Amino acid sequence: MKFVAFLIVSLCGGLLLYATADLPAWGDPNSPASSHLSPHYIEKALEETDVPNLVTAVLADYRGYDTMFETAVVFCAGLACLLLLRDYSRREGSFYRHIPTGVVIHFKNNAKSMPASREFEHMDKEWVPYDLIMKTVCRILIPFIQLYALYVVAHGDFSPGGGFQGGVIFGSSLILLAISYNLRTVVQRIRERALGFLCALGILIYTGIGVLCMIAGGNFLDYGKLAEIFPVDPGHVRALGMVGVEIGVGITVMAVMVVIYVNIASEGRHDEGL
Amino acid sequence: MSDIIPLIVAKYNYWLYIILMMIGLYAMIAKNNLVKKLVGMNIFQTAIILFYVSIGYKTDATIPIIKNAHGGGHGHAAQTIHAADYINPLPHVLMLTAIVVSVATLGVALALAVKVYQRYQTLEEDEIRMRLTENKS
Amino acid sequence: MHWQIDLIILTFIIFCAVGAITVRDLLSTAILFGAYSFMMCLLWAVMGAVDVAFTEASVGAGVSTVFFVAAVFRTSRRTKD
Amino acid sequence: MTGTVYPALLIIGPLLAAILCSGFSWVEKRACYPVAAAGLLLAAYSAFRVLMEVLASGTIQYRMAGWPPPIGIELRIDLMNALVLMVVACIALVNLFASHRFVSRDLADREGTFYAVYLMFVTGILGVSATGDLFNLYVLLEITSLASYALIAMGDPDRSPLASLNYVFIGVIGASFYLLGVGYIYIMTGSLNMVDVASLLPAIHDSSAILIAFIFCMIGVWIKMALFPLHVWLPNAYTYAPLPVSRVIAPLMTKVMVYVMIRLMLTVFGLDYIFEKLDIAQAVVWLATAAILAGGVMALAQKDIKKMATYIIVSEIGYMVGGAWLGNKTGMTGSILHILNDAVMTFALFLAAGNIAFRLKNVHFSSLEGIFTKMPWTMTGFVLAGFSIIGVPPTCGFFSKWYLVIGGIEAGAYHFVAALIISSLICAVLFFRIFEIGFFSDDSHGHGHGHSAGPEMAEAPISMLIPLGITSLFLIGLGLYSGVIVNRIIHPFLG
Repeated sequence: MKFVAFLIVSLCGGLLLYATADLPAWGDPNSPASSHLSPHYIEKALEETDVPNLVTAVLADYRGYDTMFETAVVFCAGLACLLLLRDYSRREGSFYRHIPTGVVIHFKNNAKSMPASREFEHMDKEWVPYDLIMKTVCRILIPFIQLYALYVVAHGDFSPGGGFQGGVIFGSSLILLAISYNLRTVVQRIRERALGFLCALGILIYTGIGVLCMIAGGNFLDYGKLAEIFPVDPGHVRALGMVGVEIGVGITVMAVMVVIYVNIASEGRHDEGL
Repeated sequence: MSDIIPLIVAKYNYWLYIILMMIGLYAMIAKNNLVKKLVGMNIFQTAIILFYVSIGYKTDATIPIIKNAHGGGHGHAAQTIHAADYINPLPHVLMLTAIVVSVATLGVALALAVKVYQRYQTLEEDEIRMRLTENKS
Repeated sequence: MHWQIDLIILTFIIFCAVGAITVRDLLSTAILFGAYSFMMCLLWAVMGAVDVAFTEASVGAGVSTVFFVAAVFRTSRRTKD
Repeated sequence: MTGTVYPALLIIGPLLAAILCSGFSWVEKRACYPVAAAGLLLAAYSAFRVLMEVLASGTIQYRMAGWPPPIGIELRIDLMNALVLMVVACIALVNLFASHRFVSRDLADREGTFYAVYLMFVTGILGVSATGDLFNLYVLLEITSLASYALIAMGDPDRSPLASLNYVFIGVIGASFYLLGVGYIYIMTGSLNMVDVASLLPAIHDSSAILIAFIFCMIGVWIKMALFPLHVWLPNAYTYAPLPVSRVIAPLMTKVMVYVMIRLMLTVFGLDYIFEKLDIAQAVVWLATAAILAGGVMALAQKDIKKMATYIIVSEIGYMVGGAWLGNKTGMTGSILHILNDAVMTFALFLAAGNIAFRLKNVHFSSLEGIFTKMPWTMTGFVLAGFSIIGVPPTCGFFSKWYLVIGGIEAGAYHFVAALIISSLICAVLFFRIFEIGFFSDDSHGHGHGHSAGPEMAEAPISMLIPLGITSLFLIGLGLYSGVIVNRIIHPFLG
């Protein structure tokens, strides 16, 4: 196997090296890639869409159709994880710790459970949460991470960032919560059903904006036509459409990242895990 | 020989991406462990992303965000933008998509790997194959 | 673009990539993969692809690594190669 | 420009239905199936309207976001796309109806999510067939693959996750190779739109980068369509998938990849480049010949209808690739016609297998004894599908094979013609073996019982028989009207 792999890899490498000779020099401003389409994007994007971040302008407007399917890929991945791993059977037994004394009680029967009280704490079998310092630091940090994520989404038009990055950062703040506390904390804060709705909501916003453009008489995702429905400045309407789309992307990505994490870390049981 | 060295220097990013791609592809084909294969898969995809990002690079150009777009009152109406001043944004857009696709694929693949582990209690391909033949006989 | 910085990052990238696929512990693989992604993100930032670098920093070095760690936690750290 | 809206509705319909399905799966599970059906009905209706419009007024270009083609993304639907879209939308719809019973029996707790992923698969595959942009094709391909990874792993709990994971590795290599090829095209031309690229390429035909771009695109697509030496992922993935899934993935995924290959050959690189500049057509036809024979021989070794059918697919891929690379119009006609016919006949075969599996729980040859008396209607469909795959005249399989054979003779590729004929014989052996088991090896004690109780009828439920009936009618209908399809659609397309 190793030899076959080596052969295939060298063959691919050789072919690619052979082609390298004909590629334009690196960083050449007159290469076809830099002189055919991209001047239009660079010179006209600000005028046509009123968005200074060219990447966002191309991503959400000129190639908005691609981005919609990119969101759909993420959405599909979330659904796939749910479909593959979600396990509705319940795990046997549960552990409780008596906080003042540190005694651990093990219930082997699922039917019985400790009545809710402040003295007993539901405990994971495999994952023991980290200490106080970790918890406190993360507790202080998480709101700022989330604020930053919102900033990244909202400011995607003017600076690097946008829906994907913001969504991923927001999702990772929740994942951080799961790691520093435990998985149950996250699952209690944001229910599975809510996550499922959020997954669908984000891409629904994206597609919905596209369909609204069609209802307004334009082509799919032609944000310019939204000015006919909403009372907004026609010069700036494309930028607003992009913000709306980015929010949709952010919601879906955030929810899907948490769904994937929770399902992998708990093998789909949503009870305990890393 | 003397004309090969400038060739290498002028295109060393392309060379690097080919090396990374070969590492990734080799790991995907030859490694025995499923998680290692997934790491190889991601290295492979990042190598391709590196290639695309290299396409977009222009010497003496800045990042693709228009300077002073809304600053200084209504400055941008009069401001003329030269294509040579900014890096080509299109490959960046394509690669944002590719990164997101790769993380989505990674999520699904890891879910599958966990499922495989639940069934066979191992991540090594040869051991899984052994279990399969044991089951048959 | 400074070729010295470039060269250092490139060397790190190759080392991390080779390390990630040869080390005999899956948790180390995951962490080395995170380092690899982060180096890659630096390289792209140097090359002016800020958006791509930002995405890679949050997706590749952040979430992907966490997914790997979570999967390794749920499966095993053992590997033969 | 606001022309027709149907090209957009074609994609949005299933996508919106998928979103709604996944939303409804959390509140009202029973709503998912009607929503999915509505989405696919919309898609099928739009595909029909698109086909009519293309026939009436030529190629449709739909500008996404309103930007003109090389800058924005366009959907470009000509006669070949329209045909493929129609087939895809119809098969997806019919399969949804046929799968309802199965899904509510075996996957009751995750019905909504299943439909949502299924719809995402259909969205992806419709998008792949409609798009006119190289990179967009990659994104949609990944949606399709991602959905199919998940769907395949829902099958046999022992084997399917592993089969699916192997499919992930190989699928990612294929998609990445395609992406690499597109990267080389982009670096040399600066464009991603297929028509624009086609207009820019002739100037740089001699460049080695374009050659590599072509090779990598082709290898990527071949991996995804499972051409012979690259087919290793296909049999396991399709065999261990649940039946409602394998019977939609098996006909559609591979055929749409053949469509992508023909699209790349005809629209992007151009026949001049492929057949005059490059000297690899002969080699590819030999590869296709090997694929046909290898698929047939491996199918002979199987003892299970599903696994046998997967190897038949490997063999059929050889037909289509070989036809496209013969380098003449007849071969290409046969190849395009075979996309259509093979999709329908593979679908019919898997539908029949699905009905059998629904009753018998497996499709192993040994459990098929006396199946003709147990499930007469299902077996009628099975026989028709078998005849079509063998290439018996009134069914559609005969006509595309006819074009392929003529094309092979015109091109002087006698080895390809010989392989086609041998493969037909192998298929005849395969199917008559099953007919024999099902018809004649009615064991004797069963006969003794037969007098008292009568042969036991255990036909599949009517909701699964009707789709099979419709598909079988199509097998004959497509055969009878193949002249019309060729004259009205394929020949005008090839010009």
